[in-house]
Amino acid sequence: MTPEQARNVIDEAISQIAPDADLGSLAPDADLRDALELDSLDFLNLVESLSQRTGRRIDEDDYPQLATMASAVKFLTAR
Amino acid sequence: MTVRQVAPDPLTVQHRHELLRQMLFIRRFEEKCVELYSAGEIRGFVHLYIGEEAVAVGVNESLTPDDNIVSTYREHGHALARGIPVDAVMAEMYGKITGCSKGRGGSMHLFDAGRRFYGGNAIVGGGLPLATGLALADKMRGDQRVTACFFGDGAVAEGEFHECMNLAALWKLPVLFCCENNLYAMGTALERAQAQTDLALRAESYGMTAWPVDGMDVLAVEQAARRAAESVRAGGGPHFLELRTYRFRAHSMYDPELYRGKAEVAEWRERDPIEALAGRMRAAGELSDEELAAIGEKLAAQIDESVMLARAAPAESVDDLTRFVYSTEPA
Amino acid sequence: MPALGADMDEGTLLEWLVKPGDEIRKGDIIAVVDTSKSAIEVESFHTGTIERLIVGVGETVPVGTVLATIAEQAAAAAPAVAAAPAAAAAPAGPPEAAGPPEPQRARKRPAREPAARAKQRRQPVITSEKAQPAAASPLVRHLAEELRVDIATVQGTGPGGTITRADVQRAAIAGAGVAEPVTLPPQPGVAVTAAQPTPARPTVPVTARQPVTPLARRIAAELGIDVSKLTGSGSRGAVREADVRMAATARAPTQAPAQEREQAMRQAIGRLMARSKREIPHYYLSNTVDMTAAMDWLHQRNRELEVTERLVPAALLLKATALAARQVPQLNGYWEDDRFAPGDAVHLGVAISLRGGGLLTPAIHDAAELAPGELMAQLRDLVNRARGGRLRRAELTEATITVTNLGDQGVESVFGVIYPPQVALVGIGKIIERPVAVGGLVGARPVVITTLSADHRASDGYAGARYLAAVSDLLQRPEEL
Amino acid sequence: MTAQAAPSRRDASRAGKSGGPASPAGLVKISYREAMRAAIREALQRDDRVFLMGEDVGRYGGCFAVSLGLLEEFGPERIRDTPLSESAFVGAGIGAAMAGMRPIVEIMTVNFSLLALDQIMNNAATLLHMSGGQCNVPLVIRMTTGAGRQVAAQHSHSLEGWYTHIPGIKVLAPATLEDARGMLWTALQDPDPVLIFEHGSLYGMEGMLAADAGAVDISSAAIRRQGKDLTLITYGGTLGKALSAADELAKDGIEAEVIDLRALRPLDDATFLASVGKTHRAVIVDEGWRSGSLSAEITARIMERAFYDLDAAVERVCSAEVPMPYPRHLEEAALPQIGGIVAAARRAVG
Repeated sequence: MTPEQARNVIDEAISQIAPDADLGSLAPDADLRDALELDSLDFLNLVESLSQRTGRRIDEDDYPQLATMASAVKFLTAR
Repeated sequence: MTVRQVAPDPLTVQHRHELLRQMLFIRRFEEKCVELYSAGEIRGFVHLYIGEEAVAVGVNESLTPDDNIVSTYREHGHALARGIPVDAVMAEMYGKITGCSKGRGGSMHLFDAGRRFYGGNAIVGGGLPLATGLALADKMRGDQRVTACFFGDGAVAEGEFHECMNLAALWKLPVLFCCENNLYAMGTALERAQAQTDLALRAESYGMTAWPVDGMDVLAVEQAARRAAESVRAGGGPHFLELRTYRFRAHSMYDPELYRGKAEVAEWRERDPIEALAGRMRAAGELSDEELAAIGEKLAAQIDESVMLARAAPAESVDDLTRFVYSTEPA
Repeated sequence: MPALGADMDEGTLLEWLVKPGDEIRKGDIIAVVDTSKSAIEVESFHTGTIERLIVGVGETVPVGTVLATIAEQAAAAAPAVAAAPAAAAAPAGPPEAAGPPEPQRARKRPAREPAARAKQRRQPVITSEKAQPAAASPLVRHLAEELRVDIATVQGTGPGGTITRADVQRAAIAGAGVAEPVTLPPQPGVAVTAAQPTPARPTVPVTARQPVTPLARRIAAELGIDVSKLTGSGSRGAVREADVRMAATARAPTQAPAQEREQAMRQAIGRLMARSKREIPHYYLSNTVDMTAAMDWLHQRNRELEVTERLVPAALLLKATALAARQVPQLNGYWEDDRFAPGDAVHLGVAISLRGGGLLTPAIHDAAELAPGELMAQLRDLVNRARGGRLRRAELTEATITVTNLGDQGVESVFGVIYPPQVALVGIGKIIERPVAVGGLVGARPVVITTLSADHRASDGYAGARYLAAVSDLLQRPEEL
Repeated sequence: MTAQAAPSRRDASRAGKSGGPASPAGLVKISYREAMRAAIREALQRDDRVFLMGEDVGRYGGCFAVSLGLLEEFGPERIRDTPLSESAFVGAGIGAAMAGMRPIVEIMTVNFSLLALDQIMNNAATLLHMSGGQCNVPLVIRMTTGAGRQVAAQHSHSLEGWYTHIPGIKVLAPATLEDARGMLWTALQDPDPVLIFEHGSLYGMEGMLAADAGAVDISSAAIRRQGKDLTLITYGGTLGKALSAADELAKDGIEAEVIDLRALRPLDDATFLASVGKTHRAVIVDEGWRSGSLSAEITARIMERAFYDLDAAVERVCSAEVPMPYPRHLEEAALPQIGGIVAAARRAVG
């Protein structure tokens, strides 16, 4: 999976959970939860959506790597 | 022409004792019904047979267990003479599930398919077409069976009487029409309901053998019924017996009885069928007062026991309300 | 009193034919009873001697009442049955008009009760002992009844002292012997005439009710559409399914702008919070809870679970708060008309913030009964539906205690405002690492600050403290939640 | 009174050669009358307890020629002409059934059944219950019903609704060739009394029927035409008119689902309730008078159990509440017609 594809997958997942989120102005290293006001349930929905879209299992131990957009892209392309 | 019983006396003493016992049994049962009805323990409409016992007992002697009986709402005597256990009849009066109709029919709708007792019927004349049909089935299958159909003088005024007499005669059906002419259709005397009051004569006009019979003499009734039943069984077509009898009590439990005088009732009481037979047996040395008393006590005890059983018996569960509306419960 | 017919429920004793001490045999006639049909002789079913006559002549008593007692000699164990009438009816007293024969002739009539036979309420037979009642024709009796005049007090001026219409009218006007206040027409003094003007029927103000078909009503409820604002295209202008669906699709773009909706919600929350502060004497408690056991158990569980089944810490916290509410019922219920009404179960209100702003607190029913997994599923469903505007009315109104989980927004401790008429609000802060001394050794351990706002009218600090302690204790054994 | 051949009504089966023995798996052209006759003949052949009884069913061949030829084939013992004594011969049918026979009693028309109503209601329908389950009455009563032949008021009644009021009996309305051919045998196996109403206008209806057509079920309704916009519920003589109305509505793109009740008691309401759940609109066509009619009962059940599926009031097309007039133009005005059904459907669809 290329970084470009990863980015699209993440954008889609986020817009599904927070349709009003302004992805354009999101800094790559900004903490997703704070910037997008995601509570723990939103974040769980995000993880679920990402693992559905990529078909890969994401465990709780991987959560820290999804903290920012940049780290999330790296995580998805690394595997 | 009234059939008189003729000597020599072919019936054994033992048989006459049995006739007496059966009539007394019906009398005591009906008297107990009066008592229970007044106490409010049995309800609805109850029509008593007191005074007509000779008809039920006499006619039943002419039938076999395989013959059919269709009765009316004045049916306790017919049911007991036919052999339906007194416990089952009494339980039915109490509307209990141990009744011969599971408590659902009551006094006017006693049924016992096993004994081919195809019920009382609360519609005057309602049973005549059923009897005609039962006989039709037997005739079509060639079964040597007699269908005895009881009805009162009131039914003679119903269209169904005319239709069934004609149909039975037309198709020569094995029906023994037993008309219990007790002179009153509830409050209407026969002469105020029928232009022609000789009912046997009326019956003959349909082309069937018809005899008037002294309905207060059980031996006369038995003899006439035997001759008629044998002729019917032998394919002689339907026969009609006009059994001239009298009810000593009201049409049903109580009514003003303003339609008849007390003198008339007293006059007919003189010919009480039980006293008539008992008197003849006493005169012939066949019956002692002690024997009569003993029979009475035994019957009274049997009836009291049936009351106890009926009181204690369970009622049908309300959950079964819709059972037997159709043979198979609708899906 | 014997039952003498299927439709008889009472009878009047006309005559005793025996007196105490008389010897009687079964079948003897001992009395005469009057029914709605005729006078009938009463027969005894027992042989014995009359002890006492209980019911007197002229008395009307229900069927089954004991008329007299008989000392029995005969051993007959017949049930103690009241005397019963004999066969023939003796016409005692004035010959009765031939009452309608009891309709036993069941031709064309079902075996049940005879058809509605006019129940003639007959006058009791007049005998020497009873006082002569004032003679008044039924018409006059009727008028007296209508004008509420007590006929017994009216002086009859007719022939032989009979009471005439005029007598009754005079009594009504003069008010003499008027049984109760008569609402006569306003013009006093005007002769009371039979043809009173019937008061005009009040015309019910009929609002033009908008007809809506049942299907339309059902779908409108599901889509949260207010049908009263729609114009119907159906027959007689009825709102139909199509109208509702059109309004639903049209709602998104042209629906009231978000600010307007959010502003309306703001007002609603504001009013509620103001009332809470005004009426409820809040007291506040807080407690730090060691979450080590809970978090370890959670991580271990989540490792085995698919993402769709995974639990968030909130699930355990909510379950603990619900179980604790069951253990301390004074905090679970409502304060209404000055007294505390305990909730029938723990319906846990969960404060859910909406993305565009605003707050809803739907309830999870019987939260104490749910396993964490179920609670988690219901929580996710509730949150998704809350944010989609598809909550059911019942869910929004039946919470018995509410918990607010603002810790998610990074706040350490929350002292919330109680939602009337509830009597408690539980706050849950953020789970954070804190240096904690355990057995003398200090280590970094995950902790959370739980707070309680409670209504001092319904409970005291002691109950509140026991509640928070229960929450903490429950969280030390997560596997039992 | 003679039966006029009704205009040939569409029939679901395909074309085939007419009359005579059909090719084994093939179809045979047959009339409703002949289908019912074949059913009676089959029953008489297969079960010697079966016999036919009624006015002029033998030598005359049946008032509507249904039993033509059966007397010659089965003899006077099993094809019994009766005197004009409805109460006696219907009661005799009940008695014979109680004794174990399987009678088919033909009452010439529903109009004369009123003379036997006491036997049907107080004996046939009631004996089993009153006797605590001892007396079964395995009887079939057939009667012609309905109007449309200018025979005026006393010969034109549609009283199926009365009989559907009585617990203890079953009521059928065969409207197609399959049902005319197949309902009788199933009814004869039923231990309880079954009434079969044959609409007078159907006797002459012709169409194709499977040569080996046999017994059919007598407890469920049938969907004669699929549709999604409204549900047309009817039975017996008005099925043809309902199908024609559906054709006319289809021209305007309105797809009507036509339900033939087949069994009027017990009523298979599940089928029409499911249909109303889909179409949200119902029109009932019932030749009875509207007050207290079968259509009233169906409307009540829809209101009770499909209320929230209704997007329009239930419409009913019934006979005018008048004694049936003799002149043709008045009779047609009084009876439910295709135009009336279409208008009601348009009101429902709106």
